Amino acid sequence: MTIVAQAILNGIMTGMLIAIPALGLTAIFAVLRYVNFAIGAYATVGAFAAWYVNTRFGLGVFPSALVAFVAGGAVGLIAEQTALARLRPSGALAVAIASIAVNLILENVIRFIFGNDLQGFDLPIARDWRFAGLRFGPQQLQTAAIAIAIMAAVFLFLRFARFGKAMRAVADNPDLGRLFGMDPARIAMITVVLGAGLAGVGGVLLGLDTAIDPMTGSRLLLSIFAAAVLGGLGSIPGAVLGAVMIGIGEELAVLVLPATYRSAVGFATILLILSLRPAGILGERNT
Amino acid sequence: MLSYLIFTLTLGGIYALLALSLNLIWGGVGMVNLGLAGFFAVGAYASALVAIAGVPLPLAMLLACLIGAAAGILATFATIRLRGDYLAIVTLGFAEVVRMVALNERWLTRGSDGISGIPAPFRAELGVDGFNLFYLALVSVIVLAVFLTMRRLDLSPFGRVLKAIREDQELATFAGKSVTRFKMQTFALSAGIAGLAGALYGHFQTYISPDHFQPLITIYIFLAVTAGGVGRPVGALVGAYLVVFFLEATRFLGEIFTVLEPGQVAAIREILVGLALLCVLHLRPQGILPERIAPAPKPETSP
Amino acid sequence: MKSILQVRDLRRSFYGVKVLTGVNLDVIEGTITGLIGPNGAGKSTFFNCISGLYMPDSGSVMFDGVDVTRSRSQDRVAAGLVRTFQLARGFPKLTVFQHFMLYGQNHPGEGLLASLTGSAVGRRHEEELAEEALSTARRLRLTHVIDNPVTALSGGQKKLVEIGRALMAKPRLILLDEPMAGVNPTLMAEIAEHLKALNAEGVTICLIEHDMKLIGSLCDPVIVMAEGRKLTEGSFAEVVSDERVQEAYLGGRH
Amino acid sequence: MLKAEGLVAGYGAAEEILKGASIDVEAGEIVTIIGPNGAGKSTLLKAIAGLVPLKGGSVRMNGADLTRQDALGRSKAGLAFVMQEKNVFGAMSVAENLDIASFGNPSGMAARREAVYARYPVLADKRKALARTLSGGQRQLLAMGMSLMTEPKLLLLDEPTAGLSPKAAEELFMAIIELNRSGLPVLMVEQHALEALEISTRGYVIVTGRNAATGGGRELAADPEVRRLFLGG
Amino acid sequence: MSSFTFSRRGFMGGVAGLAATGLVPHAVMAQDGPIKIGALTPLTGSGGPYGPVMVKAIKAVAAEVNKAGGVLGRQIEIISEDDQTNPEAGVRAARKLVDVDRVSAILGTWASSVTTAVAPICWESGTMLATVSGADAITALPHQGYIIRTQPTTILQGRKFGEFAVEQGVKKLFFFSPQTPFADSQFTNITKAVKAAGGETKSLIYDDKKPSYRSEVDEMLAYGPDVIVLGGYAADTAVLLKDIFRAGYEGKKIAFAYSVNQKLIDSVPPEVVEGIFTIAPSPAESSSAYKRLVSLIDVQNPDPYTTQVYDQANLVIMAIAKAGAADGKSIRDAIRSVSQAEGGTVVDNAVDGLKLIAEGKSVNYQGASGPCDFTAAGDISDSQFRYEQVKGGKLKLLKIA
Repeated sequence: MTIVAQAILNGIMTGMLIAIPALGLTAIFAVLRYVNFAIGAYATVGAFAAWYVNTRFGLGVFPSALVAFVAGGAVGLIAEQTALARLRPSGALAVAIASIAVNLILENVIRFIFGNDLQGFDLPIARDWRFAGLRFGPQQLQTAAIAIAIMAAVFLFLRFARFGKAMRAVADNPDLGRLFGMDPARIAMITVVLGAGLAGVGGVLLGLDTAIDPMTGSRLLLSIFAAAVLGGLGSIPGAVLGAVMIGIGEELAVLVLPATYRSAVGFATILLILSLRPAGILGERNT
Repeated sequence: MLSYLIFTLTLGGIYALLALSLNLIWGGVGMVNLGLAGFFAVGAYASALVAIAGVPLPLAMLLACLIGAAAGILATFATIRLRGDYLAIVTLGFAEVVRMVALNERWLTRGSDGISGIPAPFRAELGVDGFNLFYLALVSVIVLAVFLTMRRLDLSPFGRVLKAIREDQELATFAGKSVTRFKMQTFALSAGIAGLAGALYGHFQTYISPDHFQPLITIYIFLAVTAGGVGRPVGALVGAYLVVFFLEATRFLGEIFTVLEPGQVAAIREILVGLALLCVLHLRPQGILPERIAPAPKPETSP
Repeated sequence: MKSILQVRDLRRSFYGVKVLTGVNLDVIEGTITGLIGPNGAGKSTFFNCISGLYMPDSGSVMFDGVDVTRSRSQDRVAAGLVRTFQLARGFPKLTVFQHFMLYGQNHPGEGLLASLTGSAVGRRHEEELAEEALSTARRLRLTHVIDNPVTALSGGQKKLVEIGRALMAKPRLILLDEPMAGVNPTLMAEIAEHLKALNAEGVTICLIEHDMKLIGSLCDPVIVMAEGRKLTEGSFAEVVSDERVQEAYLGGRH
Repeated sequence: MLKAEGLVAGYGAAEEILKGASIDVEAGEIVTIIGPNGAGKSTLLKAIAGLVPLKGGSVRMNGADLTRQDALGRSKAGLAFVMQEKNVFGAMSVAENLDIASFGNPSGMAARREAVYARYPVLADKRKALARTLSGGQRQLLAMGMSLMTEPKLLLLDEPTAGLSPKAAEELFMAIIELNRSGLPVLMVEQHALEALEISTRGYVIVTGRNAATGGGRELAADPEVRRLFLGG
Repeated sequence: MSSFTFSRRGFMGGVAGLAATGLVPHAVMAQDGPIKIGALTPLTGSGGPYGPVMVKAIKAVAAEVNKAGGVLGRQIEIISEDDQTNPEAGVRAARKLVDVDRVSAILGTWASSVTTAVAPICWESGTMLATVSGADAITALPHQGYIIRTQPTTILQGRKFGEFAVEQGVKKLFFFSPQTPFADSQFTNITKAVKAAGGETKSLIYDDKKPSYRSEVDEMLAYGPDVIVLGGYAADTAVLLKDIFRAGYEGKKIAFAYSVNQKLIDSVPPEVVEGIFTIAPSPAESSSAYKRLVSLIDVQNPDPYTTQVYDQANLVIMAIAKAGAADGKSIRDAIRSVSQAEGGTVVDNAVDGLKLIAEGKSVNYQGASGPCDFTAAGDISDSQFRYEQVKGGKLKLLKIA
């Protein structure tokens, strides 16, 4: 029983790590209606930016994460404006394919600048706490707390803030938004900054837990997608739910299956859920 | 240099088969298959394993086609209800699972060691150079045959239904078309072609391993089809050869950037691949040879 | 007075909202039956259930004596039950000609193998179908735009293409969903003539329409739906004088 | 108050749809534009609202030149456009729709929202409902209510009764008249030409992108030539 | 072999038209221009952390030799290609190196799959292939002597890991590894050594792309080992080590020196790696070659792959001098006479070796990665190992044995 409880706990922790970039992916999808494969590279950019200011200027976790948000957002915005935005009339697929190219380019720009070596944050590491036979990582708790705070902030922003509501409105109907004084191009830009920035923060949280290299984000791309799709692309709470479910599913699977098939379990989970609910758990349905 | 050219052309032919496969499923019914590398792998492993077990090569390649097609049918079953963007992600996952199985089921695939010593047709008889030339001819003939078949299909009533499904699948059912059947047949055929490409690749290289089938190859094929023109077989064909030549040409850039570290030159090469894809999408969104829709026949009696 | 479509106690809900609350109606072979009713009466959902886009929760649909309640859309089309859509929908990149060709039913050349081998039967059928498509285009006066993609057509032409491709399916019963929406009176009259001619050739027509003039001049009988079921049925004159119909649908001025 | 002259506009490289149409609206009027399909009626309305770029002509409102303003600028100048379809945010509640409609002008939002509820109590009852669950007529009311949130000086309606049953259409016409009586001029394009002209002070007939006829609403509705051409007898 | 050469010539003659278009100038120039050697390493992909330094080491050797006058009076040109840690790309790159550049040797292939894919091209074209890949199967290929491997076989490595664990007093050993071509064989050989000493073992193969391995670590804790062996590469090992630390594991850890290298040590908090033992093949004494390499490329604690390619470059260059010819076949035939000549003068670099060879003396190269003596199959015949331990963020040498 304890083993299962521990696995679920571990799953939630792992899920929190992919929830933030999944949130970014789903936010961009909600407004711009395309699947952004570059989200992996945005996460890597954020991680490297934060690492740079952390190791170079000794900034702590929170200011570093802020830098990551800005860096991820800025790179996302530049990529959107130079490479992706003009393709929107050609359809979501063209933009998605272009974002694969952007991912490849950004990953290699990082490689060009920083090389392939592993880089680690200059932050202390703590042993886990034990409670009722279960293991909790203070760092993971901190990560989870940051993740939950970000999710709540995003949720409240979209629900109550003027710009947040405008984002939802433009996601729903850009032409109508324009009539009421919303500039869809500007809203799209804000969304991209938010989404790519979140991916950047996700990259930092990941880097804190592990170590970073140019492929940090790309390696997790499939998990991020799985989470967002499972929850229903475009649904903010869905992304978080999907991430946690994938996390728990994978950790539980390790108990019964060879650990090498972990990713396959995530994949099987999304196939199963999608065959029952083709639009994901909290996805919008058209009919 | 000449044998390099022969090699590059042979590889271009194998890429062309993959591009034709992708074009059929993507340009045909509009399903985005990001798992191309997976079907490529299935064909390569199937043919290699049965050939090593003693099955004659033509039969082994045929089997690779069939097993690839079966994998395609399986994939369609699993994904038939999915929206386009979900399908893309699920097929991406499919390729990863194929790679994982190839990596971990050592009893079948020899795991990460890969399978070496795959029989190559007439290699002993022809010698290395003779074989390479023969194989180029073999691959080219197969590419030509598949291309002609794809073109015929593109212009046939079947192709017309595919295009209709691509444009609006719900409406196609109200035109009386069994969308599921058409999708399944198309996916099977497409996966079969990818499987054939895999078989040809395995027997050409005589060695395959899970590392061969990384997602990057799928990106190359998307680049090929996008550059050539989605929805037109000749576009896919031309695009594939262009991509291979482009990939090889970027090698010689290293000689220009001598001041850079080797890792940086490698990074620049991959950046160039990405930029090429972006340029094609921006400058020729329809590709070099855009899709054409055949006109109605003109009867002499028409006014 | 044989009914070609027989609908019994058809029910369908969406997210707990009952849209069809037990539809019982018959479409008599050889008629042009009008289907009217207020917005939200369930007319479009009814069409969607009849044509197989949605499966009903319960009830039955008999087409020409055969139970098609659970059949797939494409099988209903092949049996001669064809529908159109409210907003003229089309396959954007396909030409008018290809739209027409596509609606040919039971085309032996459409199979994968037939297309690969170029079977003689398939080719012959294709040629015959092409003849038919051209003559349909002539009939609807669309010959000059036959190689245009449908996205390049005017709204009226799209409506004509929609009717033309339904014809190509050799229908026994056509379900027309607001064929006159957004159509000007001149074209409306033209479409009405086409519908009458079709009906004279033996095709049964069932149409949803808000334009009372058209309903009055074209349809007999007229079925009125309200709140997810049939409210009443009769000649145009009968239904417009019905108080319940005026209350639910027509309002004061009619 | 609105003076649109010699408007030329179209989409992309194709032939222009508007070839010099002109429209005036005076304070307190209901003006209806009718014409055959493809005449450019909706394009004309969109060109006035700034949703289609102008290649010629001018748009003036109360003397101010709006020709060079985009949709946003014209909406700030008091032009409110209600699209024919997709004119509400379906995935948001009625209340959110009204709030977001005052995006460009948020001060005093709550008071205006209450005013809309008072005018259309059916919206007040459904304030928490998602807009896509509304009936066709309610949705049109919401769309008009959203326009009111921008405190418009002129309401542009594109086929407001399209797809509505005769009863719902009639109710909507009543709502338009009521709105007009409260001082808001209305310019609309209508497929139900006869009914629309009957409630209009004036009407314009547009054919192939140009003015073909103009006159009082009932006068046009009675004109045998207009009736024969556009009203189906 | 001779018929092969003949057919190639006939073939080339048959397409003289093509040659006239300028496609094959290299072949004509080959005798006078520089001697070309290919470096085929992973510069991108999952081997990316290793390849760039390897190329640096190879180029450093060439530069050193060129400065001293080259070999056979010719300069050495290193042509670097990226195998993208992907055999498909590796084969394309090798084709270019062999067919276009006409290199006489390819050095540095890292991933076993890349090496296996590239090997047939090499032996068929008569190109020497020196690799650092670990899979046992590689030297079992029918390579006709064209392959040498500087990485000791996993049988040997596994045994060394096992024996070292026994020295540390192991009772229960837990083996963590991703799916590599040598994971199985390594675990088998560790188990053999541990069982002989009365201990027991357990293994877990993990997916190397995950952000956390908490449940895997739980499985390890449930087993309760006193020694953990880590079989992964740097990226996944860094993740795993952090999770092991957090879980409060206090026992001993042993890892490959190529995964727990200075880069990894610098990239994680010091307490995470403190006390880890690393094992790498090594020269008999605290080698002068190793020191030379460090000063040459200015990298502290270069990982084993770097030391190995450094040796490969030195060996190939000396073999060329020894054979008096720069083709692959000559290198193949001469390489053991510079790597392990009986009674030869011990040298630790090619510059010195070339001088001795010019004087007609026989040499025995002792490199930065070990004595570099090869069996007939191409494997390292005997290797000593370098045992280090992380102390205070630095690798401290414990012993060489």
